Amino acid sequence: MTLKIKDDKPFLRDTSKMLWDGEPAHAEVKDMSPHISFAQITSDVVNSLENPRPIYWWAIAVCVFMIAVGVACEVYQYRTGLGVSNKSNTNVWGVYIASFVFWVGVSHAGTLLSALLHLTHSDWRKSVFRYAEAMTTFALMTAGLFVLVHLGRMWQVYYVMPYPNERGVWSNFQSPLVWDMFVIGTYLTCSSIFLYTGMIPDLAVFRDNIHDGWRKKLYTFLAMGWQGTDRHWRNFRVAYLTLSVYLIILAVSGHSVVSSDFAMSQQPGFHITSFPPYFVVGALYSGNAALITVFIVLRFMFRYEQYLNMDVLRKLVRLTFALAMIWTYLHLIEMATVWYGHDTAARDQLYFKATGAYAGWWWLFNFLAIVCPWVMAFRRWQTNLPVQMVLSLLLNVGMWLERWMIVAPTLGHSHYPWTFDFDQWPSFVQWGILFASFGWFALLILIFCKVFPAVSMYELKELNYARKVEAHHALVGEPATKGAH
Amino acid sequence: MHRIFLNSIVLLVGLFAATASFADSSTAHDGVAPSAGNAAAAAAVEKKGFIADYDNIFIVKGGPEAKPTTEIKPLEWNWVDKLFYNPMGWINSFTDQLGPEVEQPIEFPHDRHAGDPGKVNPDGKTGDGINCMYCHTFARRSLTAGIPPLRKCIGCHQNIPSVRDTPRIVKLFEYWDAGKPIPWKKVHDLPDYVRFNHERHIQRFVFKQERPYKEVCGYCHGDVASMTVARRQRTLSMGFCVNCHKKNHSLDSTYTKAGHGPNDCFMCHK
Amino acid sequence: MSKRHLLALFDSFDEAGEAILELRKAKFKGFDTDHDMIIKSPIEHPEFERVLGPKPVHVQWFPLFGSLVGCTFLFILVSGAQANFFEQLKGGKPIVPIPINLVITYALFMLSGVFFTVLGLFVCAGLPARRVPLYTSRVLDDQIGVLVKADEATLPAIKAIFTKHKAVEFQEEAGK
Amino acid sequence: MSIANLLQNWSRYRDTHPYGGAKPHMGYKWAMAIDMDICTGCNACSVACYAENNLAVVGKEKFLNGKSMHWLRIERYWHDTPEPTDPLQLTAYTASGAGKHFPDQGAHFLPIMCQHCEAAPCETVCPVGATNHTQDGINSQIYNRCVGSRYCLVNCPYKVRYFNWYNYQDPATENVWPEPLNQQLNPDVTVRSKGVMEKCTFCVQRLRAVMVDARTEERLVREGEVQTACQQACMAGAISFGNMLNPDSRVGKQWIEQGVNIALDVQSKNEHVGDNTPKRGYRILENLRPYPSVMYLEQVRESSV
Repeated sequence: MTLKIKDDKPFLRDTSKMLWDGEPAHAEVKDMSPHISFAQITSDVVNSLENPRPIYWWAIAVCVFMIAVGVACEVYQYRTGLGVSNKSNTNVWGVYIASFVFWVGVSHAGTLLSALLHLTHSDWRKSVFRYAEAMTTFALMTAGLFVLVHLGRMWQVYYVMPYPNERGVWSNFQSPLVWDMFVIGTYLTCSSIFLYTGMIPDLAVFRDNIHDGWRKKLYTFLAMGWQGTDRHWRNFRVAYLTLSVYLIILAVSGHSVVSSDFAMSQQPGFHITSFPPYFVVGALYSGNAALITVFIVLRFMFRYEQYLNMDVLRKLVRLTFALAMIWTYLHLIEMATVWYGHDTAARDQLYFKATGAYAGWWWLFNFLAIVCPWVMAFRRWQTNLPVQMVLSLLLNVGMWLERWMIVAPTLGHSHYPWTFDFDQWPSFVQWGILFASFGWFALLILIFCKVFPAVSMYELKELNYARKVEAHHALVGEPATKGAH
Repeated sequence: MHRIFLNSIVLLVGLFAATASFADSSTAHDGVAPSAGNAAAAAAVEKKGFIADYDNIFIVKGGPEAKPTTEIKPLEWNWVDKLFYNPMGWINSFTDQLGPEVEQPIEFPHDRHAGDPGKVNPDGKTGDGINCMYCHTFARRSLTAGIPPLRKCIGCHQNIPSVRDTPRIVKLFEYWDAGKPIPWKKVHDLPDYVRFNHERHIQRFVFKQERPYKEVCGYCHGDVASMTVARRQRTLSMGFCVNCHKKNHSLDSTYTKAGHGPNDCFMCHK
Repeated sequence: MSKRHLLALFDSFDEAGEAILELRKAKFKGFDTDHDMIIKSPIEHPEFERVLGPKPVHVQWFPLFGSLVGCTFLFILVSGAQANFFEQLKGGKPIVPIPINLVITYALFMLSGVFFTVLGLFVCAGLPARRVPLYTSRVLDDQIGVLVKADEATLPAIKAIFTKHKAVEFQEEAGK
Repeated sequence: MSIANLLQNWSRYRDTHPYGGAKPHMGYKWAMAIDMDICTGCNACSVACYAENNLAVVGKEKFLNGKSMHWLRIERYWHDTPEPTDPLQLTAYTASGAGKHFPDQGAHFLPIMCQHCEAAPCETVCPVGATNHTQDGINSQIYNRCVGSRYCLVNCPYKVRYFNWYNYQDPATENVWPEPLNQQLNPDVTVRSKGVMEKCTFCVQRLRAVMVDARTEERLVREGEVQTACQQACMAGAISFGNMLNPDSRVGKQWIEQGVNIALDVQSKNEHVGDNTPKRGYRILENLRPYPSVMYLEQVRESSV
């Protein structure tokens, strides 16, 4: 690559120094440094397949242990009955459904970054969107597991699917759960396709750079003979754009339909009109917080400090803060409509949340999800890795509690006085399976990042080229024009 | 002398039991409170006379002479059902739907008893043309068709000395002398959680629509009159039931009630 | 006259673009720039569109077709299933509830659209593709490759143009 | 068949909502009326339901944990009306037992079971269509179709559905019917396994038995021909059950007498102020518009006499 920049010195890669210090806040760090060459991007990403830090293997071990705990709990629950999870006839849903909503929520950030910001030409997304998109797929897979775990007879889950059967019986298309099955299934399929399609050029690079082993065969198969010709790129651009448009609609409709599981029921506390936007924004919020967590982990684990850099983190944190504020507004609005509404049952329900058996958790969730994100408003904390790590985890705990507070106290205080006195504390089985879900999700992410390009090489090169053109124009003194599209 | 006396008493008891089992046909089901309605119901039963009396058991309505026998046809499939809505049922209709061969304690020759009198069976004998409901008496008035009690077999075979020494009849009398029921195996074993009602099907198709009983029973059980040991001929799956229930079985053109079978899950599953 | 392939590798997008422009202007006999020239690059570079001439993209018609056909098909199928499923008696609700079916139809609108988009990509871009005769992994790394197919006689002239525009490397197909 | 169904009038296969619309319930509309003035809260109905419908007796620990399986439960509400300021009403107030402590305090009993709503909230949300409305107005629950998503229970305003948290018939884990006790199980009713939802069926096994007989005899079921188990066990006769469309039926007469119309969510009887005849009939949570099929008759309080 001919760099039209005079001082073309190699970028310093003192990763140990960069690890936790971050870069000084005053430095004018761009989302992509023009000093990196195309070949270096390729070699960095290809090398990430081979030598992650040792902590990677420890993380894998921890994940496997977490999954083992959950599998043990699930086997116990499967053999004995759902009763061991300690739910009751009033509090029938509990942690599983809350976690289902949580994981579907986490999936939304990936779509926001990869699809919505792709349409708006937000170039800073280019280093983070690939693993975010992978998070979408894996979070949906985790959410799907919770559906199975939640069902009383999971071995007959295929009854929900409308397939031409011998019995002449169909699933009930009027049920929001069937809409869920349709929309979440579509979302999972489409996001996997989107992830794969976006990865084809990078898989071709892997195919060319790895010369033996099962990976060579895998990449050769998956790259589908991509050679980067003008015909490939031209059609790829349009197809990718179309896919991202579909994905945005799908993400919005996806969580709206999940919210209709609640909003379509007659249960006071569920039966709220503003649930769809509330859920969608809550999903983006918690998903972005999870994105920050994974950002920091991957940056360290796979030595992606140059690509997942502080400027990108700052933008990510600002985005999360904005979403948190929108979510706060919707949360307050939701309570206000109940407060000023005529539905006494719903109002009692709100009182119960704030003062009843779950009051402590409710206030904790309000603190974590509403007050904590304000830390993100301060510039000095925006690029502080330890602070952001802890904060993003806290926000995720808060948003998980939010889902749990939608499910558990609401069912514990219904229309009918008979339901009032039961408050069920989930047993170790529920907690064990929830614990395992994080291990399962993390394991999938870790394996993905080791096998597939966790950052998008070709988009990084485009960004890099644009920054080079900018730097060149800045040097030469010409007016800066847009380099890459 | 002693033996003949004893046997005649047994025959009398058997006949009485058989008659009594017809007489109490209008007994209300368990759990139903006795009420004034039941007497009226019984009277209505008498007046209608749709339950055959014992003398005319061989020529109950729906016997071979009632209407010309129509063929037992498989389900009719239209192309939409074949393509979209029940392709599996359609595919199953091609495959072998025979159930497993059930080994019975005594190889009961259905063809000898129920077969056509004019037709020679593989064993060289003709059938007797006995109505199915002569032995399976419960079919017309309860959920289950019922296996005849041992006394019913003895009741006839007591008086048929010509076959008294054949191995199967010897075995039959062994059970009788030991005072034990014959442990028949179930052939048409429906899936659990479903309760097929013989009564309504027999009442409607044999007694109301006056179809030949061979066609009605044979729709699900196959041509039992040509088998020795009965064997399941149809899948008897839910699709088999549902497809038939969707069809229109109007009694006649003036019959205004729904012509199809009940479409209510609670009818069979409860 | 037999045709042969030539692959020239460039370091700079600008140089490669100028080389292509000059090739188009030169108008060699038996060398159609619209069909016999393929650009290979590590990133998508829209500036090439200008020098390559009009190359229409048809991918977008696939999802349009797919979405419409998919959702119509599903709506009919679901409505038919509901009408056929006469065991289902929902208190007070119509057998074929239009607004509810629209929710499901909407999901299939997008699913079939996405499937057809990928199908369109594969059809239009010619994937999965075989390796073309001349290929180097560097075109996916950091170099721009211009692959031309021309008569043996014209190849030296084309090569001269490439050399003029600072092509760093050439690969030539062996003569037949 | 399917294309024809699409083109034909679909209402041929179903009833209009709610009861009383253009199409009758094929001759049947099963309904119930419970007179709480007669109810003594003796729990005999609940016990009879256990015996008839193979309900699992889960034991004290699970019961307190909210895993009870009683299809019919007697709810007890203490009389806690505030003390009247008018001294004239004080006598009646004291007599009712209000304001006193446990043994003397007046209690109200409310037997509650599945209300068999005409527009049941549980039906529309079941993903597999395991709960449906039958043509004779019963809310059916098909155990072998149920996958146990428990959405129906979430959407039930009365919370009268009960989930099988354990396999109560499994000798290995929860043996509710040990060896000789399994002989008392009702063969006409499925013994439910783990992971399915269950609820009151209006003793459908009894209903279907008499309906089959009646159909054979080409007539409708007569009043008094069938009783539910709870009705049968109620010594005071507080529960009346029957075919509402039958002009002879006690339950139909009671509904008309009390001015409760099954098709309305706000009863017109409440608007006729001038009417002096005391009307006690009401339905629980009528304002949510599930159109329940069970009417309750208010307890006559001494204070109001």
